[in-house]
Amino acid sequence: MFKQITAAEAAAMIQPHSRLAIGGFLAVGAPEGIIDAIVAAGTRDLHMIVIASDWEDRGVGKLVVNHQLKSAQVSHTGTNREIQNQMNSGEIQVELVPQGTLMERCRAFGMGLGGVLTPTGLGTVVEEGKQIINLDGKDYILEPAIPSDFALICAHKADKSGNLVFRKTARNSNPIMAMAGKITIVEVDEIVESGELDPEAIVTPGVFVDYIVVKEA
Amino acid sequence: MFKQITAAEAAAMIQPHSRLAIGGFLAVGAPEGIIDAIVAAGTRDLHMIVIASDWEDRGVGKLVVNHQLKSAQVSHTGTNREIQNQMNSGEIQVELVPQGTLMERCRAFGMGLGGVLTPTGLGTVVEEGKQIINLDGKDYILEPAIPSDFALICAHKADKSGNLVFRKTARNSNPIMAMAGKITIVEVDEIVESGELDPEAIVTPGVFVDYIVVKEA
Amino acid sequence: MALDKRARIGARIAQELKDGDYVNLGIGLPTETANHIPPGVHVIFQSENGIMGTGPAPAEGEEDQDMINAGGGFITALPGAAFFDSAISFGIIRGGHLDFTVLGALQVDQHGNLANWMIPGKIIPGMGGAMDLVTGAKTVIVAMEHVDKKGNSKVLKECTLPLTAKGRVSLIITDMAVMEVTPEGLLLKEVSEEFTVEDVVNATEADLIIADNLK
Amino acid sequence: MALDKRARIGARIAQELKDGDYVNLGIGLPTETANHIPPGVHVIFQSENGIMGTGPAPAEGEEDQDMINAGGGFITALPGAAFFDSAISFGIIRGGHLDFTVLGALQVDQHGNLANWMIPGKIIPGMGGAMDLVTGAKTVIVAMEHVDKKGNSKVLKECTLPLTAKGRVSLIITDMAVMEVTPEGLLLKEVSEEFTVEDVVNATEADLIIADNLK
Repeated sequence: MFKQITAAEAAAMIQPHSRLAIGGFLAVGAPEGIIDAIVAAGTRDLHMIVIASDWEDRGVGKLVVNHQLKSAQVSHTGTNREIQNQMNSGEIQVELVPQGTLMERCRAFGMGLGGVLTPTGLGTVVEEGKQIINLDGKDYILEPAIPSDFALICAHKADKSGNLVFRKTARNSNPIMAMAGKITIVEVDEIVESGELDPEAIVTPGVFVDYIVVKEA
Repeated sequence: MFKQITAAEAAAMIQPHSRLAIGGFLAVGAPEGIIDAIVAAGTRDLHMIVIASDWEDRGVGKLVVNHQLKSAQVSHTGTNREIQNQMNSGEIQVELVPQGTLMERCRAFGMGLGGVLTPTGLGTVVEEGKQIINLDGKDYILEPAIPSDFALICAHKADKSGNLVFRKTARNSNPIMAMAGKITIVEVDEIVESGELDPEAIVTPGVFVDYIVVKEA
Repeated sequence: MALDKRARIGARIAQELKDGDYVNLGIGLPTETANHIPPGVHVIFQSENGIMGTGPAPAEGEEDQDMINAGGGFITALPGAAFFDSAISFGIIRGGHLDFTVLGALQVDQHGNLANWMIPGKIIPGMGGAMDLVTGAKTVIVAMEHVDKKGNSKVLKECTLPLTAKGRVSLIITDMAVMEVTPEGLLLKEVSEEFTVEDVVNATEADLIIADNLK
Repeated sequence: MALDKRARIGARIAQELKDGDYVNLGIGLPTETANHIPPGVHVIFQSENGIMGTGPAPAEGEEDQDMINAGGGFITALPGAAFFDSAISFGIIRGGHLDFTVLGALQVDQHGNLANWMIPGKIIPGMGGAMDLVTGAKTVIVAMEHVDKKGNSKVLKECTLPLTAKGRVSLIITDMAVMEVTPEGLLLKEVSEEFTVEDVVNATEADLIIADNLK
C-alpha cells in the first residue's frame, strides 16, 4: 500500500546517480511537481529514462537546463536545444532508443523479464553492439530490460488503494513507467475513496504504487 | 474496421491445422458460441493456444472431447480428464507453458516481438531445448513468440468502432489473445454505438478486431 | 487433513503477513490463510487470472459467473479491487511486486527447491501459474502436510520430482513444524505442540538445523 | 513548399487509403493527408503517444492540455476513439495492425531504405517512433519534396545518411512524381502535371523504371 508524501519528500529520496524512469510525452502527463522539487533539491548526476526530453521550461527539460543529468535513455530530443548542446559538449551521455523499444524495455524490467526481441532498428545504428537473434529465419535485436530505481509518473486520480486512472493522451508512457521502477512515485490531481473508481476502468493497479504526491493547486 | 458475422461463419473460416489462440480461463470468458460452432463444423487437426483446457462440457474442453485437436500449448490441463487421456495415448501433442510465459509469448506475437526473456522455468523441464541468455550475470530463458492464425475471444460489449470492454474476471487472457491472432474474432453480448463506451475505459482498441459475433440469447 | 490442522497452518502463515501486503494464495490448503488474518491487518489478495482485491466467497445464490479465482471458485471483489488482464497479472507476479505467495507442495527440499506440478507417468496437470509465482514473488511460503499418505517425508535433501522453481522457497509451514531455508541449510524454528523435535527430525528426510530459540 | 504542392501531395496520398484503414501520419507534410480524405471514406487516425481515432484540431480556446498528438499539436477525439498506453500503441504499430504510415524523409532509396532521423555532426533529434512505424506498418509511404534545398535528389540509389529502417518503403510521393518500390527497382508511376518524365529522371539520382501505364 502506498504512503502519501510531498513532492519535496519525493525529491529527497532521489540520490546522485539514481536512475529515474519518468512518465509523460512532450511534457503532457509529466509529473511537473516532482520534477520541480528535484530541480529545487539540485540533485545531480541523475540518469533519466523518458520518451522525449520535452522543452527547456516544461517537463524533464527543466532537469536538463539545471544540469542535473549525467546520462539519459530517450527516443526524442528534438524539442530541447539545451540537451542537444549538452550532447555535443559531452556533458550528457544519451542513448537514443526507438520509442516502442523504450516502452518494451521499461515494461520488461517492471514485469520481471530480461528483455525482448524486436525487429525495430535492424540494419540501423540501433543494432550496433547488440546481440542479433535469429528465430525461424527472422532476425531480431535482443533489447535488454532497462532498470530504474524510481519511476516518477503522473496520473489523474488515485483511490485509497493506490489504483490509478489517467486523462486522455496524458496516459502515454505513465502506466508503463508505473511498473518500471523499483520504487514508484505518482503525482495525482486527487485521491478518492476506494470503490469510487470503476474497477473495470482502472489502468494501473495499486500494487505498483509506493508513494503518492497530490499536485499542488 | 470489423465485420459482423455469425458463429457459423466464424467457424467456417477455420481450416484443418489452423492455429487458434483462445481467450478465457476455466471457461470463464471463453467464446462459447464460436467454440460450439467449431464443434458443429467438426474441423479437425487444430492447434489450440489457451491458458487451461477447461472442462469436458464447457469452454475449449468441448474441442478436446470432440477430438478436434492435434496439438496444444496450454498451462493447465488438470480440470479435463479427456485431454489427459489424449495426452497419454499420443492423440494430442501438448506443450505445457507456464501461464505468465504463455501470456507474454502470445502478446509478443501480437506486438511484433520475436519473443521475451524470462526467468520462469529456469532449472526446470521448461528450459529443455531452449536458448538460455545471460544478461548482467542473470540467466533467462528465450521464449519465442507464439504465432496464431485466429484469435477467438469473448468480450462483454463492443462499440461500432470495434472497441472492447470486458466483465470482471472474464477479462483474463482475452485482451492478450485479442492482439495475438492474424485474424481476431470476438464474441460479444452486444454492440453499442461508437461513443457509448468511455474512451478511457476501453481495454482493447478496435484496431485489433477483425470480426464480431453477437452472442445468441 | 483434519480441519484443526488446516486451520493451524493457515493461522501460522497469516502471522507472516503485514498490513498492506499483496498476497497470492494457491489452491487448497494455502487458501486457509485468508480465514486467519489478524484484526487490524489489511492484506490485499490477488487471483492471477486478473484481479487484485478479492473478497470472501459469495453467499449461495449470489454467485457471478464472471467472478472466479484461479482455482475456479466463485469470489467477490472488495472496494478498491481492480481487474486487469492475465499478462499484467503475471507482470505483478514475475516482476516482484507481490509480497507473498503461499503454495502447496508435493516435495520441497533444503535448498529451497519446490516440486508441486507433476508426477511423471501419473498425472501432468501442468504448472499453471505456479512457476511464475514461485519465481517472482518476494517471499515464497510452502504450506503442506509434513509427510505424504504413506508416511514419507515431503521435506527432502533433494527433490526427486520435476521442479517448479529452483531455490526460491523461504519458509515451509507444515502440520508438524515451521522451517526456514537459510544459506546454511534448513532451520527448524518451531515445532507444533503435539510433536517433539525428535518426531520432526524422524519425519524429515532433509537435514535440519535446530534453531537456538526453537519454539 | 508552396501550399498547393503540399495539398497535391496530401491529396495523392489520400487516394491510397481505403474505407476502414488505420493510419498514422508523421509530423509535417504527411499531416496534409488528413485534409484530403474522399467523402464516404472513413479512415481512423492513430497518434502513437496513445490514441486511436483522432479528430481535427480544436478551435482556438478549446484546447485540452491533455490532448496532443505525437507532434505536440492539440487534437480532438472522435466518437469511437480509444486511449491506451504507449506500449500498446507501439504494439499496434510493430505488430502490423496499422494499414499505413506516412512519413517524411531526408533520403529514400530504390531498395526501399529510408533515412529520416539524423544528420551526423549536425542534428540528432532522435528517431522517436519512426523506426517502429517504418518497421511495423503494413504499408509505408514516404511523402517529401523530390529534391533538397540545394536541388540535390532525395531519391537515391543508396541512402548515405543513417537509416531509419531497411527495405520497408513501398511508395514515394513527391511534388514531382509517384514511385513504387518493386523487387525489380524503383518504378516511376506518375509524373506531376508541371513536369516531364525527363525532368523527373534528371532530378532523381536513383535508377527509375518507367511504368508502361505512366500517368
